[in-house]
Amino acid sequence: MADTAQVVEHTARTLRDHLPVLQVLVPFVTAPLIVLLGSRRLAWPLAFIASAVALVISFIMLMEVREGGMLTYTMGGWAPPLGIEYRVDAANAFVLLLISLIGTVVLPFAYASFRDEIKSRDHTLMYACWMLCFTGLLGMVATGDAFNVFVFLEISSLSTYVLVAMGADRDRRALTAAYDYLIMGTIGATFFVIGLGMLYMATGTLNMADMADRIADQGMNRTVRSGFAFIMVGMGLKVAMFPLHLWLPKAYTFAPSAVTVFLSATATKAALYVMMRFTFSVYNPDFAFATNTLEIIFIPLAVIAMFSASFVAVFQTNFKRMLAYSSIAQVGYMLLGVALLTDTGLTAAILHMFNHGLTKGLLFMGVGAYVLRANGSFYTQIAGLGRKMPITTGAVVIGGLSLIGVPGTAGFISKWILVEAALERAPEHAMFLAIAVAIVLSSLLAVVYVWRAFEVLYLSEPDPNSTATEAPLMMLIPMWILAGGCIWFGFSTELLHDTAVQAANGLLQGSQGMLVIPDQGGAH
Amino acid sequence: MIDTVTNIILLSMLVITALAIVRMDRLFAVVMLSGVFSLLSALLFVTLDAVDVAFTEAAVGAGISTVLLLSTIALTKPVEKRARHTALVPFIVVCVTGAALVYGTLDMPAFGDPNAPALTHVGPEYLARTPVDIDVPNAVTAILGSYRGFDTLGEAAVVFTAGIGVLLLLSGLRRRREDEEEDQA
Amino acid sequence: MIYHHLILRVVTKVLVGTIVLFALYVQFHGDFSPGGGFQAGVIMAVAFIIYGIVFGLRNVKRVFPEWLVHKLLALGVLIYAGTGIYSMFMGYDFLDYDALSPAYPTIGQHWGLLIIEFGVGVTVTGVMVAIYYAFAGRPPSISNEDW
Amino acid sequence: MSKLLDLQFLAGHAHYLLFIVLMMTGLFIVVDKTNLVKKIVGLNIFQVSVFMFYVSIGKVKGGTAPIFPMDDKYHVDTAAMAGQVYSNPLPHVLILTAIVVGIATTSLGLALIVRIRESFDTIDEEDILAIEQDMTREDNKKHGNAMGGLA
Repeated sequence: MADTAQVVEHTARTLRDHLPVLQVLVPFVTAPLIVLLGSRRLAWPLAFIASAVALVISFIMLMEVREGGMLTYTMGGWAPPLGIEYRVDAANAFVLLLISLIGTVVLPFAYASFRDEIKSRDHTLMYACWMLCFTGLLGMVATGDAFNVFVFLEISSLSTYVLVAMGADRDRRALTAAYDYLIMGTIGATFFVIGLGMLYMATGTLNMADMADRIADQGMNRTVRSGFAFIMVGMGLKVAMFPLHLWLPKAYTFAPSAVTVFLSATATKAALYVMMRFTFSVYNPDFAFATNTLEIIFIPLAVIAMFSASFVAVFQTNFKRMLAYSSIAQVGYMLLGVALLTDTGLTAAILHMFNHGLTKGLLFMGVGAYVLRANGSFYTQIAGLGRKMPITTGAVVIGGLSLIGVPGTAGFISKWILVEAALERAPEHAMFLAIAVAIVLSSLLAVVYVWRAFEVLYLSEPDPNSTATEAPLMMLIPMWILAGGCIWFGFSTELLHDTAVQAANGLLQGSQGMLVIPDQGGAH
Repeated sequence: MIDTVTNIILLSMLVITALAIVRMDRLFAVVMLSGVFSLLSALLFVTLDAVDVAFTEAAVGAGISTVLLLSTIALTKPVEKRARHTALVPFIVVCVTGAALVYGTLDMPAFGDPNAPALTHVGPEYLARTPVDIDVPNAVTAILGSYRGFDTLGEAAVVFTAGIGVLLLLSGLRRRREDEEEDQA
Repeated sequence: MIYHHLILRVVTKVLVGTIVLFALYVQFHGDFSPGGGFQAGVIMAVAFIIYGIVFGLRNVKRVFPEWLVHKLLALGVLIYAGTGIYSMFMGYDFLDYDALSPAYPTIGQHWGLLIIEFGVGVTVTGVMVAIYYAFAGRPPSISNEDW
Repeated sequence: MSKLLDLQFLAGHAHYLLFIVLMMTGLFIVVDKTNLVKKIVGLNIFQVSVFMFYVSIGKVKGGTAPIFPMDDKYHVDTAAMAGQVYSNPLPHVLILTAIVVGIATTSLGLALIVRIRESFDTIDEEDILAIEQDMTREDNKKHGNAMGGLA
């Protein structure tokens, strides 16, 4: 039937229309390009340019959706639910900005750090792998198609396993860390797929907006409920939600420094975003309320995580491992914000995601600088480095203060809003008052473990044989950019806070928020 | 009727194979049985009308992954050690997960029910539109390449990731000799 | 390595050609019957793997050198993504194959499917062969008798 | 739960229940067995069982594989399609992607095992755990006592 020419109406797309897909496509194409060229000298510049372009695109998109708009893009021109669709609203744009910001800022640091930690013949493949991880994280956040999330989740996971395993040049335990992560990550991803299967069975579609629409009146359907449980457990493994966090400390401790920086600041956040998207947009908030899963299960788990992980962190002798445990505690704060199921709680969770990304990225960079100069991150090895590496340690101090949540830093803002969110619900039940107190108390534990690090850095006697000098400029600049961010966002709260409120509103509208009719362009 | 009987027989054979793998401690036998498992599942895919999937599963499960498992055993050890721990915790984990799955089946449409949501919403639309939009006989290829082409691009990227991952872990990137000289200079 | 297995050597020589032919059939006939780039790539890789198992790693690397394998596995993904980028430059959505033949969309779709399946086939062949080379290049820890 | 005793329900859902048995067997191998290679085999069984579950979603009673008849010009013969019931091809596509992801994971896992064997000289999880505990103890002796804490 194609023997005669068909008259097809078609409006040409412009560069601006292509922004959502370019966000993912630019880093995506860079990875095979690096391998095809195979040149060690070109690998880093290519990766850096692609990341910077992605950063610019994510910033433009955030500006476009800040006022509550939504960008959609149909892959292959097929209108959803037939084809795959990208949907960018305030929530994803915010997470996309975080990922591409960290990805770009960390790359100069990675250049200096890889030269020290990774065999030089592996550098080309290392950057390719890095770009794939970056692409996977961006892809799973930008997409509006449930199965597409799985595909990009796997791109980022597989490359993460490899990146973690490359720490084996320094410590062979990186290999087992990567293997454990691979097993747990794959179980998580398979659980996610089972959950999707159940959703598909009940709705017959894979497009998130369409799913949300068709699921709205099926709250009592047991297949849908069971699917929810599997999706939560699957993503919970990736987020390192409390009892499912076992892979995290080892993976973060033994991965190459730059990889730890990147993962701690982005990977768990992207998974947390997917969790929120499914909880609130695909299943609507009413469903979450009705089944009470979030309140009954998430809140206790989050509180336990806040205390137990902080407590373990206090007794660590390795700065890097201490920070890894602190990450589990911080994920607890974010999950708590989500589980409060209010506007303010969700705002706090989203803000904390961003602020913690900056803070932990900065702190792990400090660790990387110490590893470069003192050849390790045990407290005995970094003792007294505050005087030998004053500029590095200055940035680490800012990061530490932000981690505790001292006023004037970014960490303070999000924790404050989280306490506010808990207090808002206090009239309902005394439990929420206790939660607010718990947030403050667990922050005191953060004071203890951060203080221990400061004490070691400034008050201990340095090793007399130590030849440590200030870190190279390639490391200092990224560190101070993030340190500047930690302070700037501690004072100027409008931009971030407004966007986070917008994102939380969009998410809490549930399926309603997803029902904006997309501009159906293309030929079909 | 004959379909159901075939399916039940295949499924029981699959269950027997899986249980044999649990019990077996010679890894060579385990790998062979896992190949058998893949072949049986490929047969099941044929009875479920998924010929493309059956083809792939036979090529991947019984072919490539068996080759890889065997090469791994050749590089490691052929016999499994007896575990020293009790199987209680794993057993509980599996039971809880299984119970959640069984709970989910309670509201599932019956197997092959033509009124199931999955068979009435998007699926038929693909079948109706493929001859018009794409005009290829194999609807699976049409969806794979065009309607959901972006997923397949992601799939290619996953394979690519695995490739460079294995290279990083085991061998490193090889280049033509003149390139290598240029790189060292 | 295994120089005395005469029958294996003769049969393999006959088989390899057939396997490659079958792989090409699966690759380019994927629109009409089961199969496509991924399956074809695996089958194509199997041809090289069999050759390597019987004639030794050194010989198969002379046929299909390692550097070429490593270029191919990246090239396939680029072919696929490149098709999509071409349609973007033509003013269509990413991966909209109508752009390949705007006047006859179904023909454009046909071309699109052929090209992207080819890209997938190239990547999969490259990756599978690269993985085989990587595993086979490691010194084994158990000898033939221990199996 | 009384539904599970209803014979008609059981007949319609027997497939799903058997898939669940298979999935759980695979998951049990992953969680219980300490041999690293066997864990990967278990993971494969787990995933393949999930694939079967997916594909069964698309099956229609009396349907055939979704490959259409062709006319002599190699176009789809829509006339010959009339009255024919086809199974839903979408789950097939998803599972094709998932199988590829599965083999990618398997190959990475096996590559890691080879490296682990080379640096720990064992592929048994409990042995590796023992070695790692020794390493941690050594770290503590070297770095921990000086700071008055334990790792």
